[in-house]
Amino acid sequence: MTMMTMAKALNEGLRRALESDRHVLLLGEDIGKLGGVFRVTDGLQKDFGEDRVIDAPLAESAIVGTSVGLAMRGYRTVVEIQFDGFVYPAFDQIVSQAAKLHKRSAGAYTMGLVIRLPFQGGIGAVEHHSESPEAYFVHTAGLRVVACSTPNDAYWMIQQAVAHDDPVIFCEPKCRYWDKGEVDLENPPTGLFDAVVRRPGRDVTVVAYGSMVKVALQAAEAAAEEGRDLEVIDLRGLSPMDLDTVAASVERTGRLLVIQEAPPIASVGSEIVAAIQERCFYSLRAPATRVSGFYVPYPASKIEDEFRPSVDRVLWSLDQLMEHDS
Amino acid sequence: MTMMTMAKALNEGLRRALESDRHVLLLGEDIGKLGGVFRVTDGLQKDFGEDRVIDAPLAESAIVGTSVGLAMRGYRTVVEIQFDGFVYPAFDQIVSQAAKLHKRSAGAYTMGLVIRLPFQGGIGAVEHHSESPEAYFVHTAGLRVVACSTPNDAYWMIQQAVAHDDPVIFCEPKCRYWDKGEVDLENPPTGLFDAVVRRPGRDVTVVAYGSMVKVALQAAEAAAEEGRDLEVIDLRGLSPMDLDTVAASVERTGRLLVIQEAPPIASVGSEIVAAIQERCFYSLRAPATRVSGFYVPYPASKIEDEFRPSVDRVLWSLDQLMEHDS
Amino acid sequence: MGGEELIQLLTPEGERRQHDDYESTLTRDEILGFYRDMVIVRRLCNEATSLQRQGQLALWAPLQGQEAAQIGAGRALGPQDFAFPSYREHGVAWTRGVPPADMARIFRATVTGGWDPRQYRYSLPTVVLGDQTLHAVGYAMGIQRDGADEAVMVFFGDGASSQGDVLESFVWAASFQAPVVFVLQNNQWAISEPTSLQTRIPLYHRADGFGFPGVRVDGNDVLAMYEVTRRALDRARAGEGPTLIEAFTYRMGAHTTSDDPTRYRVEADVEVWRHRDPVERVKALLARSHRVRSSRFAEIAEEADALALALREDVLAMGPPPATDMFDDVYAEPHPWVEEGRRTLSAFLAEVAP
Amino acid sequence: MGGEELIQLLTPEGERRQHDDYESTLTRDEILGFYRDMVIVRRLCNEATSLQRQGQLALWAPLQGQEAAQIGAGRALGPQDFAFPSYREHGVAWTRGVPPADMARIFRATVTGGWDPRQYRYSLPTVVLGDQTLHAVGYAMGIQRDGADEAVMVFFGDGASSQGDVLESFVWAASFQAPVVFVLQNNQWAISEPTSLQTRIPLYHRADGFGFPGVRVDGNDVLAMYEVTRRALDRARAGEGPTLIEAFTYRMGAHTTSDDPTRYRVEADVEVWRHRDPVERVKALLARSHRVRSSRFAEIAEEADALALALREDVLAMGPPPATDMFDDVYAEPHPWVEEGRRTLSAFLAEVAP
Ligand SMILES: Cc1ncc(C[n+]2csc(CCOP(=O)(O)OP(=O)(O)O)c2C)c(N)n1
Ligand SMILES: Cc1ncc(C[n+]2csc(CCOP(=O)(O)OP(=O)(O)O)c2C)c(N)n1
Ligand SMILES: [Mg+2]
Ligand SMILES: [Mg+2]
Repeated sequence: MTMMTMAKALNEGLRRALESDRHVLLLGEDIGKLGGVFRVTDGLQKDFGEDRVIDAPLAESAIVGTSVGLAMRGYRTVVEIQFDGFVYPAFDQIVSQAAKLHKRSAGAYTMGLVIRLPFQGGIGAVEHHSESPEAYFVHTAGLRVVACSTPNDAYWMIQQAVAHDDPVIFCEPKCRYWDKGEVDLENPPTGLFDAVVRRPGRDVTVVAYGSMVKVALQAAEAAAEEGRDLEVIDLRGLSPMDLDTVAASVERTGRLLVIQEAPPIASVGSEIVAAIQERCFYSLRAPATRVSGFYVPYPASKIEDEFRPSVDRVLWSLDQLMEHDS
Repeated sequence: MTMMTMAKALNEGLRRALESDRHVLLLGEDIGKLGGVFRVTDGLQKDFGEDRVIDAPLAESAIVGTSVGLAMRGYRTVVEIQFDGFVYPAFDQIVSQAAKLHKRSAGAYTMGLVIRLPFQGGIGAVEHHSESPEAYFVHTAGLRVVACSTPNDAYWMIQQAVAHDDPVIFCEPKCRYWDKGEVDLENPPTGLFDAVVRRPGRDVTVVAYGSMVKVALQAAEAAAEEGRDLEVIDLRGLSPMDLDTVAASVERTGRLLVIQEAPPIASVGSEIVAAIQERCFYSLRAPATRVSGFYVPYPASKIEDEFRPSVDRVLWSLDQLMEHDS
Repeated sequence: MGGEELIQLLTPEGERRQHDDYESTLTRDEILGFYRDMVIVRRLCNEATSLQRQGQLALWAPLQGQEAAQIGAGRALGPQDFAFPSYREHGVAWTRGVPPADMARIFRATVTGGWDPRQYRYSLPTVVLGDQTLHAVGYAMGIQRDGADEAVMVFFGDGASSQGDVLESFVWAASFQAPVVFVLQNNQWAISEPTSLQTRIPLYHRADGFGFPGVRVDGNDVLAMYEVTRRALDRARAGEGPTLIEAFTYRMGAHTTSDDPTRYRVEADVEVWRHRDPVERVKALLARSHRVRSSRFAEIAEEADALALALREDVLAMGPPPATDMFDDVYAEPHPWVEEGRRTLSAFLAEVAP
Repeated sequence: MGGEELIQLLTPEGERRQHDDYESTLTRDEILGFYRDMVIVRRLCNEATSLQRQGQLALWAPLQGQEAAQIGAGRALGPQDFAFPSYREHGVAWTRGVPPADMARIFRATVTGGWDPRQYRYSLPTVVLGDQTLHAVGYAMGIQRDGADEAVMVFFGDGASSQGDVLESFVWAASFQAPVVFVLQNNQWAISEPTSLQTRIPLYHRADGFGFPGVRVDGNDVLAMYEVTRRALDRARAGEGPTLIEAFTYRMGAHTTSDDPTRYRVEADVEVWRHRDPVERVKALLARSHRVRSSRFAEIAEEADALALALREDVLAMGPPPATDMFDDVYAEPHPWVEEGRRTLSAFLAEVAP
């Protein structure tokens, strides 16, 4: 067990991935000497060379497109998209190529490719630096999507993602890069897509991922003081989602609250709610509920705290949820 | 009242839009002499000139990006994306620019811009010609999204979309281009985003849009023979959605079935189900249900009939829905 | 036609022509082999077009007029090289050994691919214009990292040349000096749009602005195509970086079987290009300078007919895949949502449509 | 530095220099005006940087070193023209009359824009690299359709020059002969990446491959920048199409206040460029050839200080907007999901956080 920040844990995980397989490459803007704007790749170019840790010309479509070509050649490229809002120029290469080439080639091409996406807000940044684009990718069959929330998960999930033969959109909650936590360097916590119950509870099932796991846990603590016992599930896998774990919890609690930063409409939260009301229809004692960002472009960051679900807003929504009793 | 195909109705609607405002432009690949691959713009370049009906160099990002620039100058450009699967190269310009510039400019820029998207499958085409990308755009705040399903709607909705001051993603079910229907050239049917009850019924609320409206109506007819009375709602507006109409129906029927071609996960259907179970929790007698395409890339079209919800599959799902009775 | 800069080694009349930088050293048999290739791919293409007319294919993209561009470039590839097509490169596919039936599969709409790219070192048709150019550069970067003596060739059209991805691929190829040869078949049309809409100057000049050489070749001259692409592949393998080759040619037929070119171009223009036919000029050369007898030409025509017949039989025999095929190979490892779909569709088919 | 082709009318030492094609006809007062502009924008920029250091701005992107490129180009614009910045063009914003406080707003993170682009005929900062180049071309196409005597100028960086959107904008500007002037500020860096990663040849050559002129100007020479951009704007307005101007300059500071350039470049390189300072050379010219007295320079410095102080006061006075501001202007017409959000947040704020 070692204490480290999530940024450092990712760095160490990438280092192990680079060590374990010469076909692992890193590709992205400013990931070399600078070590990435979040320093996640700090020191890796120095140690593994410019041929393996590659500073990319500024073109996201090309970053993903060449990674697809490298995957066809048997390489496993870990792409760093500098910020969430800059992934869209690569959208076509992601959804029409990376997501479909395994199928198109009847399994001949293996898309070993990880797209690291520092996502979500909370760092007081300017526009395009705080987005939550995960729903676009979750909607897209052929991709896998995960979100880490702790240093230990970050360390292990990035290695699992690199080893995975499908293209993985790897979402990193950038506001948690500097949070420290224990990392177990010996044993992985669980499978890449497994949900984890971060806090068991009886009254309400709270599902969150990425940045919102911490908010959910804080809300659970506050709620406990009021005598409400929340079960907090860290979803981790967004495609696939470990809905068995969620459903099992909801069958016990009868209530579901999903927390996400993304706008609510046609979101990951919509899916969880829709799926759970199908699976747990007779167990739900109140409508399954989302606490989300709003249906507006991510706002100027001076008011982002009101856009992102806060502990208070979660508790406020919880009150409304508890008023139902069917 | 005049009988015409949906393609012709769109053509006539665009003609009226071009006539009514010199700032209306058409921009797209092969829309000039060829009249577009579906002939929707047939004859319009001849009548309005090459400066207003503009054949575009083959670059979708530029098609949308220059339209954004034209909007800044006060033009209203109707973009034709040749097929759904070719909209992705323009994704960045759509979600980071068209969707956000009104907000970014505090209302100074008006994004008069319509992106016509021949969408959904059913025409036996090769890959990338049959996609249902609407969820990506519905998830994106700042855009509006609609889908027409009849020639009359096509004729009116395209004009309403052009006159609208927000960017509109205009989804046209390509398998219905050649279906004929009555068009009322005098009076618009209703507002651009209003849902329309295409068939009233008591037992189940069926929500569909685009190509699936016809499937829903056919299923309703078949179900009627078995004594089941389906209410069929043509959603039309996808952002915003007229959920009041849907909710009012579900409160009466107690059952909801949403039909869409898109993959089910984090889809428009997910949203409808999630929203309706929140709004109609106490009225629902069975889980709100989706009948969708599958979570796979759109398949080779020889088997697309099994991918797309068919009348039979809708009826089969309906049977399962009716088995519930809470 | 094509301007001063056009590299030509064989005139439309079938006369050999000198060029300062390029010389054809091909033997009679090699040229005859190219001729055979061109006759065969044209014949196969005609068969596929008629199969489409008869409702046996959903679509077909004819290559007529572009046989020399494709055979010349395709034959220049070494077995170790890897090539990326767009969707009209049936001629290149032929040179890589892809069975004609497999070329037709995607157009029969029973699959979205058609063959195993690893087997032929030849990738799958790419329908989204230009996307494959980035794959080619990435693949070439892999070659560099493997230290392998290989090169990549990638095909795209005059229309596709306007796509951001193609232009980014030029940036990357130049920056990384990737061993890639860009073959731009300028067939003068992008569906209904003439090349003049994409550019006001010859397209091979694009390369200048990115810092690597561009050349314009008579795309209807298989000798020139072969020499120029071969030289560019050698350069690439030698670590000298990318080359852009504009094959100046003409799309003699419709864009695809869905297209109606009478709406946007006049027959007279097409007629001009009939006199530049890529197959006829080689035939003239072979007959006149290499004394190939007409019986040999007849044999080749028969061989082509036989292949066409085999293609027809193969296509007719191609049944639709089982519907549940859509769930296979979506992912390399199982995915619950895919499996859920498989279960749903299987149950539905078992219960309702058996 | 910059190569043979570099257009320079004023040496780093402040000497006028002859050029075959360009000549500066600026008066003493005009040059003094440019000097004043440069001193002011540099002073404002320093103030903004220190405001950021003090936590009053979320971020700042300093323009140090690029004053001449921005003032020369900005002052060449006519009032009827329209310009599109990237995110570092505070100098251009100044020439368009944008109040300094409004420039700072986006960096205070109270808005995502900052001013009314119609008022200044100057668009808003665009953070996504290169996106604005397509807007510029579209706007220019609108000018053509209006038959207006106007032109468009658009700014982007050496890094952004690799983006597909920028390259597509070249295709379109050329095809439609759009009245647009592309100003590429090559400041040698894209955050930590040197220009050599984006290209192996001078970037102004990019234009050649698209069929319009490209020139490289000493971006630290305000006289040359002014003349070259003015000529290009004239060309554009006269219907002669686009021009690419590469302003060869240097980013003297960090990429932004979040950046640490010591990780990727050595101080010695920066030092070289200090001797090419764009402001000092004009000062030398004015002092030596136009006999501007030091008291006049002092006045300008004082004026700049006063403006900086005003900026500071304005910034400190900028409160956060009400949270419900996020729901305003998302759409031009009301949207129920936006209004639902407004109701939710308002209710929450009223009940929980009053
Ligand atoms: C991104 C994208 N946009 C549009 C299309 C539709 N489309 C298919 S082929 C074609 C014309 C391509 O012309 P060109 O590149 O010259 O190739 P050619 O067909 O002439 O071989 C178009 C517009 C597409 N396939 N991909
Ligand atoms: C599409 C996109 N990708 C990445 C970024 C992150 N980013 C912001 S500035 C920058 C460097 C840009 O360099 P350059 O174009 O030379 O402009 P400069 O900052 O030097 O003025 C990068 C990579 C972005 N803003 N947009
Ligand atoms: Mg072509
Ligand atoms: Mg730069």
